[in-house]
Amino acid sequence: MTTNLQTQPDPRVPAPAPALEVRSLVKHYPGVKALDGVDLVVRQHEVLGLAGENGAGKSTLLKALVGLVRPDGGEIWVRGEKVRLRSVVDAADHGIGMVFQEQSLVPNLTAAENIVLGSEGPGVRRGIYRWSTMRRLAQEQLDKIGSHIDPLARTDTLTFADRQMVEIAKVLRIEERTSHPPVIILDEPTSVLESKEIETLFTQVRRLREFASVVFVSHRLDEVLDVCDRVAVLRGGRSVGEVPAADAAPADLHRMMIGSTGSDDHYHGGAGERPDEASRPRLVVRGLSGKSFRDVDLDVHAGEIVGIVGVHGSGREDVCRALFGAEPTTAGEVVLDGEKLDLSGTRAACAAGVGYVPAERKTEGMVGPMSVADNMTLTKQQSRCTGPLVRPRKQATLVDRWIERLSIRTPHRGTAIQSLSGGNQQKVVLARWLVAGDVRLLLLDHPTRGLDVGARSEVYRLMRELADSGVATVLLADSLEEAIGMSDRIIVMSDGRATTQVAAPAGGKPTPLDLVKEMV
Amino acid sequence: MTTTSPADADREVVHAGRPRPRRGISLSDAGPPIALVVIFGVFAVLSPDFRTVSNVQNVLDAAAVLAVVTCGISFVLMMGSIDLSAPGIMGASAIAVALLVANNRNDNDFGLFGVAVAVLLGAALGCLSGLALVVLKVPSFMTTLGVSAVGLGVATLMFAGVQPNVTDPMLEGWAVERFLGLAHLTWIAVACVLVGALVQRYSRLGRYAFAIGGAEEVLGLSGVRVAPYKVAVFTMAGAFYGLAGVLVTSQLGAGLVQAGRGYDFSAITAAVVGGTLLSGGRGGILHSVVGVLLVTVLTNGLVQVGVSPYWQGGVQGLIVVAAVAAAVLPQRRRNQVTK
Amino acid sequence: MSAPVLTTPAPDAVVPGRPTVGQRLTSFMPVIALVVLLAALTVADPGFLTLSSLTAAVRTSAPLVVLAAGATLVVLCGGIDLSIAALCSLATVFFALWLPDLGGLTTFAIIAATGAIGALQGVAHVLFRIPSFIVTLGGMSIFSAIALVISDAGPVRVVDRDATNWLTLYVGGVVPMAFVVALVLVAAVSLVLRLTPLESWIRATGYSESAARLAGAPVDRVKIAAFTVSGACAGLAAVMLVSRNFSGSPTMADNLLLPAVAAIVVGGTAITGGHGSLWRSLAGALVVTLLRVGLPIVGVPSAYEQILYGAIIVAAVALTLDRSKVLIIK
Amino acid sequence: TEEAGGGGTAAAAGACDPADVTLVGQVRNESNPYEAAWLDGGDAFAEQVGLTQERLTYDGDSTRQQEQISQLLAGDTECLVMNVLPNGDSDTPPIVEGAEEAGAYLVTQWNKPADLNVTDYDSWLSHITYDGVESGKQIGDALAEAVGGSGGIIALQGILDTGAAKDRFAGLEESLAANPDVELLDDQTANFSRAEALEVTKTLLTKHGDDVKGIWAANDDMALGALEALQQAGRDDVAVVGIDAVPDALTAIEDGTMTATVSSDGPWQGGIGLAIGYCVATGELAVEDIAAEDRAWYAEQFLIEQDNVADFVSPETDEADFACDNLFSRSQGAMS
Ligand SMILES: Nc1ncnc2c1ncn2[C@@H]1O[C@H](COP(=O)(O)OP(=O)(O)OP(=O)(O)O)[C@@H](O)[C@H]1O
Ligand SMILES: Nc1ncnc2c1ncn2[C@@H]1O[C@H](COP(=O)(O)OP(=O)(O)OP(=O)(O)O)[C@@H](O)[C@H]1O
Ligand SMILES: O[C@@H]1[C@@H](O)[C@H](O)OC[C@H]1O
Ligand SMILES: [Mg+2]
Ligand SMILES: [Mg+2]
Repeated sequence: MTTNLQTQPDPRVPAPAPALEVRSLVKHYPGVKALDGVDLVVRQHEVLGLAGENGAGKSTLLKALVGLVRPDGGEIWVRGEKVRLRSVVDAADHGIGMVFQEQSLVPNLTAAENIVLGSEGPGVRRGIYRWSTMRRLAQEQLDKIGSHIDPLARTDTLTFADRQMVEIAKVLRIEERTSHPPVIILDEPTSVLESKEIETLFTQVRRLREFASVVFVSHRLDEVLDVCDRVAVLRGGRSVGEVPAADAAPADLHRMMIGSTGSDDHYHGGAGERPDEASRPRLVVRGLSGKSFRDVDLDVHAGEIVGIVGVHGSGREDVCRALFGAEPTTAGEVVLDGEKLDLSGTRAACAAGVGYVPAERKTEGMVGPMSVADNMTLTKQQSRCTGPLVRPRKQATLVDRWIERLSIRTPHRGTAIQSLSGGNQQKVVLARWLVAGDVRLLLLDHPTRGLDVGARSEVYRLMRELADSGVATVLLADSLEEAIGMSDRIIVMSDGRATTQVAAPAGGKPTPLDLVKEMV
Repeated sequence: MTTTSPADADREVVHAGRPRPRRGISLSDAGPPIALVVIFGVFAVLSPDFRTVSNVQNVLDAAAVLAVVTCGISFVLMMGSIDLSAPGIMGASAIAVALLVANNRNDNDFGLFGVAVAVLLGAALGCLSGLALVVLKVPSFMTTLGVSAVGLGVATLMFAGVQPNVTDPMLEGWAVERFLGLAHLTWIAVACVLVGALVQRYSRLGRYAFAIGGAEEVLGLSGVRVAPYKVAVFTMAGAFYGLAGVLVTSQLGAGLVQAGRGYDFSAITAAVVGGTLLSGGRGGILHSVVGVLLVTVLTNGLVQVGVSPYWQGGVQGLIVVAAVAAAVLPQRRRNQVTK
Repeated sequence: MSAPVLTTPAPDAVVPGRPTVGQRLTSFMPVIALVVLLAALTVADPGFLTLSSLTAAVRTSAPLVVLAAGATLVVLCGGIDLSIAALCSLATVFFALWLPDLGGLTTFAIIAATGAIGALQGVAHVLFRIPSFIVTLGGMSIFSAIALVISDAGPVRVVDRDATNWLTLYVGGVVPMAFVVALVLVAAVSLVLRLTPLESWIRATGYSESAARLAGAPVDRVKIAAFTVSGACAGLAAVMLVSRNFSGSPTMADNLLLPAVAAIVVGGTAITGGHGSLWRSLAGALVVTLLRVGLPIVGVPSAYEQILYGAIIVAAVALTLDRSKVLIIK
Repeated sequence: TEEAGGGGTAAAAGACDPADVTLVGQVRNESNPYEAAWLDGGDAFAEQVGLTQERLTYDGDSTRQQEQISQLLAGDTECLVMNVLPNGDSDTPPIVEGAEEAGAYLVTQWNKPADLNVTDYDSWLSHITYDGVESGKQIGDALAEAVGGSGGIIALQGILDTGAAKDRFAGLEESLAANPDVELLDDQTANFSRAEALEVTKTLLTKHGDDVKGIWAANDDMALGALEALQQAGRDDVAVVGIDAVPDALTAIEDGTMTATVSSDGPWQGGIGLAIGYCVATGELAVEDIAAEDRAWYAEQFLIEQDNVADFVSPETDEADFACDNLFSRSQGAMS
């Protein structure tokens, strides 16, 4: 047993061993030092925030803490004891559990099974399921977070947000497993939640502090400062410092993250020239109906960013997909630049100059095992071909240029996109529509999901510049603030209908409250 | 700030699209049973011979072996793996059981114990496929194909050129004696289906097999070691094939190396027609049983209505494709992945 | 419309990612497996490694190579084509029946016809969203039935051998023409894939169909094309079979289905799609052929031959499959 | 481009040292009693001349048979003797041509296209088969008699794509013409397989019920499958006939559960093909000296019924049958 006094903040109190301590942790991947000697202390009964750019090594560090990544060097101490974590079970036995950045539930099992998965306890006796016990165990967890979902519902029939709740309920089972205060790790749990759900989550996090330690990762720095006691910052696989949350501002954190002052200004509206409202809109949608939306009208002018807001299930996502030909429509007409838009498939949409960035990056946005270059040029063949032939040199030059322009962190253009950090993956997916320079209408579904502050500003700037160059953009934003900040005009959708339209010019932005009123 | 509210008077809520928490089975599972009923009905109308009680018994008896094989293969398919080992495993267990119960080749008379050994042999061969899959990391397509060849080789060795004929009255009786109009063998198959369905619903093995098909990587993240379950599923499947080999031997009164010929593809077809996805994570024993009945009804019905033997295979293929198409068409989505 | 100009900080140095020695080695594994097998057979029977024996083996392998190469495209797209063997049998019958009327054009007519039939299956697959396993399983029985009926359930003799004679020649006195054709086919298709966007479309479709579709890749057309090529290859393989059997028969190639799929997998192509190549299938087909003909010829008794065959194909795949590309082995 | 491969000159009469002769027997598989017995017969002959037989099986796979043959012919073919069971009619021509080109001595059995003439070749010494039309008719007649000259029967055909299946069925049709009161209720294929015959028979029994008085099967394996089906259906009033005289069928005839079969003598077939080749290879017999009617001939066959079954229960091959001057003693005449 060692007690590491030097990390204790208050030498007067005889300090208990930290819940978790990491010393000079190192992890290499081909071409990348994901962790380059990270030090980190998680005290008992605290909420520790972890901040850092995309690819700074946050997820890698956290995965090492739950035994999923085997570090190449360094030490992990749990409650004053040096440990080697070989598996998730190992980590759970030491009281460490994690909610992963990418959702990790088994879709075809019930919520209850997912919650107890791997530690069914009395729910399974001698290999035989006891469904009622299982259900009770799950219900106990769900009650903790005040979720009302049916524990016996199949997980894939739940909404995204409910699934996230199931994940949190699941990790809370750690409490049942260990007599010590557990350490619960949340890797970007809020990036897909609505503000109401985020509030619920935060209530939980604060409750957890009573008996556990929490490590919390988010790219929303205000959120991090709100819920955490202390924030540690990673940069390039190293710890670069920590601050008490109480006396830090987002800008301070940001400075630590990137090593210089950055701007975190969403409010670019009005930076460029305003589109001529009187001119004919680039995109005209009239009476568009589909499975989950009805009679949607929508105009988007060249150079305009139109945000669509709505709660889960408002149907806005499907409207976007329908405009891209990825969702069938039953009625309505769509005209792009005076020509009827062919909604029969994604090919036709691409050919007409429509681009789409889906929200589910991992399954729909990118082809994981393929290279950054191939992912980037998958759509716009003309950008890498001469006639029908691919010109590797042409492709390389082009891809490298965009890697540089968007500061995509990748060892090489030939690296498989799946080994990039989430934020960098997103930039590649966005770049896909830009390489040919012929997009007229861009449909962005949560384009900044999982992006760090810097990357997000870059994406904002990019969107704005695209708009200024005449691209019409439809934005389904990550948050109301983002929608308000980026959009020139906002459409509110609810229950499959576009109910309200709110102008949001620079200088005349609505408040989130204005929109919420319309959304419910 | 300007606000325009096109408040619709006849505002109705559009429900589709919003996912509804659901338990258990859904309407989309109804396709195969409907197809079964329709095909049964068509044959019943076309052929008076088809709709007799004795023919229905015949269909059920004829479905027995395929049902047992399909019980095994369903668990494998649920995991998203595939299993082509039935012919080899059935051949090996068929010869083994014929040589272990009273027969014309040797003096053995182990009765039920012999049956158990044959089933265990099947399980052992199945276990071999599973081990090769998880230890060597070779796709099940190949490990089971390899194990099938191994099983046929083992069977040929035991066969040694002389047909082992079964004289054991118990084993012969399974195919001949009837209870409530159905052969004992058919009741054995019914029992297998029940056991299979219970395993699927109430055992960790069954649920994990289902989960492995749904999201194998997630099980790992939850600290579940999937390898033992995969091996167990292949072992269980092997045991079912072993039993199926015994049943074929009981029906034919002799141990044949070819006892399992063709059962691999028929069982996969039956399972898929019943709504079990080859990509895993959907379907199950009861689905597969519907598929087994559908395929058997087709085979029987085409003979009953007098379709030329030349055309039977083709017509059956066409109907299977049409049945699957009819079942999946209503669930078709734009961005659906079909492998 | 011009792309926006961004002013962003310079990125980290981009280092070229060369394939490591290990990666290079895995891509040669199919060839290594082939050489090891050949060596083992030679040890078992030193007489096996003669020029004429090798010549016969590659000649024998040609139809299998062609069948496997075509079906590899479908597998790369994430599907499977179970109809190749039955279609090939049907094509042998067509060939024998059409030859008297079409003469020298028969070969082209056959390849066109089987290509069209393959395309039809592809269309059924993408249009009705029926799994390729089922479409082609149905196709298999339908083609068998048609072949049985039009041939009157028997072989159809090919008397005029001029149309297929060229396939029985030897290039440079040693390399069988049929194998040269198979090689050219593999090379040509691989080259077309490599030089055009087709390769990335096919891989994207195989790895992640929905991502490919949402990226605007012509997923449906790519799949139909893959089935078309697969069908056409079945036709070409049929011509090769006719050239060495002097007849067409409704069941002639039926037993080549599992060997062809085995060839694809033994080559290290992932049965789940995305990863693999036609070259791998070529090596795989040679391995499978050596097993089929080599084991009995070097004197392995029939029962042990099957056991060895089973063990060796599993071992071969254990060697050839690049597991870094296929994370979950089903 | 030119031809490669071991091409030798046509071997009219061989001059091989008996010890240098390679004997190869090739059948579908060893998991079928009849074919296993065939290979054993080949072994027995080989032993008789102090050699061993190379046993090849191709698992009923036509392409694999061709592949094995061409691989075999790529080796040393000078004193190679092959006794081959071609999988189907269409598999014979390439085997014949390959052997001719390589100068290997070949005897084929059962399957050959009718218009392919053995006498056009030098290396293809002989083709032996049983008269399928005759056997089909014989058992057809026996069946007609067993059902008392009138009543319904069902027929189980062999693999549709084989000469044996077609000839035998043609024989049944002749028999039916001669027995006008016997009605063919249904004919289905069970592919020479016991298991398939079981299923098909069950279905046909429910379809035609008590109208079925007899079952005609194109081979014994299917007849045995049909017997199982009858037993399971509790029917003991149906006569069953088959072809091949496999041991189980003979037992069934002894027991009276089966009516008739026709002898096909596997062990003899396995020996005789090698014997012909061996005699020519060693120069004891010249191809020119084989009479034209012995180049493609029907082997002697017998209808086996309960009264004569005892004579066939333990078939033995007589070494004398394989003497070079007695090779064709079982001929019943040239193939028509
Ligand atoms: N499996 C892997 N193989 C190769 N490189 C990897 C792998 N996992 C992570 N990396 C690399 O390690 C670095 C750190 O990635 P990590 O996922 O830890 O970042 P992060 O801080 O969580 O980023 P984000 O905020 O985008 O989630 C990145 O450069 C990434 O490309
Ligand atoms: N037809 C459908 N069947 C099943 N799930 C659907 C269907 N349509 C939409 N969904 C799912 O329902 C959820 C809500 O979809 P919707 O497009 O209505 O939400 P949204 O308003 O875009 O919400 P978000 O804030 O998450 O973007 C999504 O997870 C979507 O995948
Ligand atoms: O049963 C035998 C069958 O297998 C073969 O094809 O031809 C002869 C038959 O007697
Ligand atoms: Mg991360
Ligand atoms: Mg959404």
